[in-house]
Amino acid sequence: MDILQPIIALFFFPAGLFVLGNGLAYMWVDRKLVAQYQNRIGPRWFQPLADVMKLLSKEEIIPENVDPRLFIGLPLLALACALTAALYAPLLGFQPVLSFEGDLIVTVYLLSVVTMSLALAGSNTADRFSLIGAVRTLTQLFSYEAPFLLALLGPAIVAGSWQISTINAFAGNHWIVLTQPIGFVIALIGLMGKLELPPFDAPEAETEIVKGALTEYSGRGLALFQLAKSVELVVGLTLIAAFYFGGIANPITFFLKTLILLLVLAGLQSLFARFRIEQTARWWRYASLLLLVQWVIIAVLGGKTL
Amino acid sequence: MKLPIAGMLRDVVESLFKRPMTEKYPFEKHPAPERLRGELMWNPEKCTGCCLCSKDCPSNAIELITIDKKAKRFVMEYHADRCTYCAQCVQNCRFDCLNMSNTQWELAALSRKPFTVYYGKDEDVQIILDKQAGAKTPQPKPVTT
Amino acid sequence: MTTLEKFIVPIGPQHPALKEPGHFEFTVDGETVTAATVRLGYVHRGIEKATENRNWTQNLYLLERICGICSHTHALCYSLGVEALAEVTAPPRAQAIRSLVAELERVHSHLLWLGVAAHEAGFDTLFMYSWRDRETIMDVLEGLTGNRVNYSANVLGGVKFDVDDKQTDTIRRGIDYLEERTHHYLSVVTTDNTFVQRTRGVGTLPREQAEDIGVIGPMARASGIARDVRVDAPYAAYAQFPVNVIVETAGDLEARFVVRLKELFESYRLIREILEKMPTGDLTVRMPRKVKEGETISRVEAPRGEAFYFIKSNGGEKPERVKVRTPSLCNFTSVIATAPGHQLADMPMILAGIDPCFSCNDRMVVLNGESLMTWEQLRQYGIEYYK
Amino acid sequence: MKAVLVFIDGIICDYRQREHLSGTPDYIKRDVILKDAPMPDSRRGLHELAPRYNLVYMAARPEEARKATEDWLAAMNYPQGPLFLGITPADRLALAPALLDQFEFEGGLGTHWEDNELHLELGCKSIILKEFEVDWEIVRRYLLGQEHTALHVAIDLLTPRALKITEPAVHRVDAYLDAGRLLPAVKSLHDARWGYLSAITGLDDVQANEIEVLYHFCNRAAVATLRVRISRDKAAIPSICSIKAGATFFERELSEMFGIEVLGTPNTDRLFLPDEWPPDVHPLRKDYIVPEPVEN
Repeated sequence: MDILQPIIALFFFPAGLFVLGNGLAYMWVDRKLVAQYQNRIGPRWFQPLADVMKLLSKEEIIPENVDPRLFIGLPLLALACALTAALYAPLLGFQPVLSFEGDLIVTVYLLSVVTMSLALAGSNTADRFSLIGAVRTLTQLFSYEAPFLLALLGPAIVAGSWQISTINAFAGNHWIVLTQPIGFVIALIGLMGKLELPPFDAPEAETEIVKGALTEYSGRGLALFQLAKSVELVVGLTLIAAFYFGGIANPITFFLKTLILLLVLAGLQSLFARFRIEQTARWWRYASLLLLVQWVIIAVLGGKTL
Repeated sequence: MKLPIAGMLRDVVESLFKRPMTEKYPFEKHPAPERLRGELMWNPEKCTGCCLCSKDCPSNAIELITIDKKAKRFVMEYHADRCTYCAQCVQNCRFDCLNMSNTQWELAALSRKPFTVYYGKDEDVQIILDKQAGAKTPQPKPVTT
Repeated sequence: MTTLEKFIVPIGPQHPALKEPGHFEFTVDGETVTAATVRLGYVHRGIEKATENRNWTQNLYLLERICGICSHTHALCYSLGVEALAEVTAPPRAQAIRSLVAELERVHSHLLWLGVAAHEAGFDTLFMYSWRDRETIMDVLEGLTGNRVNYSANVLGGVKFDVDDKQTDTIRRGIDYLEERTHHYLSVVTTDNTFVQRTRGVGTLPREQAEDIGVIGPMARASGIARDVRVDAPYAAYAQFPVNVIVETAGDLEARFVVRLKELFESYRLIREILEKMPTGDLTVRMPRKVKEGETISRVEAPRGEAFYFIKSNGGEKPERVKVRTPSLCNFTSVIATAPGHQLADMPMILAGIDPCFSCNDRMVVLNGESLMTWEQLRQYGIEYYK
Repeated sequence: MKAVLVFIDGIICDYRQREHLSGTPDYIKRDVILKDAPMPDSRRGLHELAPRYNLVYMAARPEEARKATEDWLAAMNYPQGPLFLGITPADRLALAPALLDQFEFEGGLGTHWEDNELHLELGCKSIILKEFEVDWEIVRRYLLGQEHTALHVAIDLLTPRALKITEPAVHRVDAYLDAGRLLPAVKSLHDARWGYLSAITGLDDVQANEIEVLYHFCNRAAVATLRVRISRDKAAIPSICSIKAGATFFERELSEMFGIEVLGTPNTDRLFLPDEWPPDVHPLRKDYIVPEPVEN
């Protein structure tokens, strides 16, 4: 039975099949919501799944002048990192499979590796759109990473721990969104930047550089990157809901809170025109500053008001 | 209400509670407007065989085949796949023999066969078909009028 | 940059930014564009040549198909030219209906453009909404003319159909709705900060430069040049229904948005006025099959600017020569001129800013009688080709 | 020399950018005024008037704005002339005796009925124009006479440079040239800022074994066409790109479609025809027969 437990945890729940399915379902919810906001129908429920299945069954074209090991390995790395990150997240409100003091930092950086491998995949190919996309992905990574991390550390500081499960438990009694609204907004927008959702989709702006770093990807590689993104979406939403939205105690609060966040996320996606990459970078400078201000306030009040 | 940012906020929020505008076309259809220019229809009763319709057809979609001019026996071979649906033939016809249907406009098909349509009396169409038999002519779809 | 190889970003002929096949090459230094070139002709159909083998009436429908968006413009421009050659004038009611359809088409085109330009800026919500509302005008045109794209409203010597009371009501209702929406869009594109930062001061074409290049249509009017054929040389019914020219002086993308959207109001006003004061009378006059020998120049203000036709007749049933100069060709130079110094991200916007219409420019196709290829052959061909 | 009174606001000056400041002191601040845009066509219009008339400017602005207004006029390169200021119509009407002392007026340009009163007082032609939408053709017609409408300007410009000038239709002038006369003719139109190059048409005349190239210039309703005939066998024509940069597309099209060598054109790459198209086949020549379409 000792062996069975980690196998289930890795392949079925919470990582593995469950989080993949959940990710695809949330991708669909996101697309459907954006469609609804734009007064159109949107895809049917199985569309993301069908896309992935179709891509998996297709021939993977490896372009010339690339390192084939990197080309094949990077999507795997991205998905592996995203799935590992899921092990640390309190999915469905259950205790995370892996947990230790400081796992918040590990999780955030695992999520960053997903983006890094995306950028590497782009710079690995000789395609011009991919190269520009890779440069933009990295630029965007550097600009949102700091504020996103700072925004997640805000609740960590008031909870007095850098362990996700502890913060989650602490947040169960405190709606940190009320005391740290700036942090919440920046965390949410940071997640959009991380996932390259509109309006922060300059790295894959289709009207300029087709699909950015992933232009040369087809078939399996593309499918794996998409899966990694959808897992990233679930993990990101879980973290924000756990930290800012009164914690996640059970499956009902999990779905309720993440879906409400998704509703807001989809709304934000449909309200703005795309930022140019240098505009994105500028935006995040202000975000970091605002967060530092909030930190000073928290430090001064010493978390007593909480 | 003018916001400096998110100018579409009202539309977006309202849409959340509205039905999507998208028409689910093959499942829900609304009737075509009266003037829609669909497939060409020919009424042989009044036709004098002047061929004005085929002369000005920009895409050579109309062939008027005379069997017996005196008896006013004509067959019209109409190529719906060449037709540009401009209705110049309708405009040209002085005897109101032609009109464009506003009901028959879903013309997609998997082969080219259904796009060649013969109009005329059954026996006349048969004569034409017999003439063309042997050659690789497509199976026609006779239309009785 | 001098020692490095030039880094060229191709946009088109197949690229998600341009759904039409034009090919642009932008040389970039980082994110900044330093040079631009254009290559057209991917869907050249040889229409000018083809006109020489068709009779006057057949050409009307051929030319109508030059452009899917301003089809009426081309048919109208050609009809007016041929009528001038034949010394025939269409009756006043026909002319009014021609202007009416032209204005409806302008509404359709500008709304379509608004969506495309918004999409290039990554503002898909505006894109979806403007195209949703564009359906209104498409339905109006379909109800009025019988087709959504190639209206085929003109015949030589007049128009095909009349406007009855029922049509009038439908058009009025559609226009009322669209006017309200256009006010909304105008406020969005001029106040929404995320959008304005993508348009204000971007792709600026100063008046002097615009005059040198000879840009036309809304491009010229956004750069402060009051150039509009409907006013300068009124055709159809524009003498009876005068147009107020909308001019903006900024010359940037925002000004192009404002000009086009304000032109919509002008079109709504014209449509209402035409419906109200529609002259009575016949719809057509008799047109000879053979057109007198001679030459004529016919100009019509398309939604994108002046369409220019030069028609020469040798007295026969077919034209000797029909020269078509479409508005986009005049405006492409401005893209090449304004692109350097801008961000790569601005390129789709600047391109969209001129409302390019590639099918307008391309009018020739190669027909080679090569046999069909099997899938295996095609694949082999592809491998060989790209080796 | 007689004088013309030019009202600045709304005729040559587009002050709408500062309209929202109306009533505040900023409204007439120097920096703000200097940001006003000149009205389209107004500079050309006034420069056309300047050789024939003294220009007297008038504006509905307070005395404090005099320096700024004068600077604006200079900065925008308008012809020189004295400036009179009066905020209300009554103020301006009161200036009439002083004006009449110095000048004899031929006409006045205004935008409102009150301007008309002033013009009556000055005893001159009153030309009331639509604010912000000035049609300078009207001004030309009344102050410069028929010979100065766009078409006649073109005829004047082209007559010394052409072999023959005809007016085939209303608003149209055709100038027949040979290849050597083309550039001077285009340059004269360009230097006079006469319209814009609208199109270049090629006409293949098999019987005469010549190709005729038509350069169409449009200026409002007027169309000036420069017609050059060149030999069909060794077709060559000088490029006008050095004068009209926008001609490059037209010239590329011309050389592809008619096989005319355009001498000195900056770019000879294919524009419309496919790369694999044979170089000596020119589809718009009459001897090119369109192949029958193959139906499969």
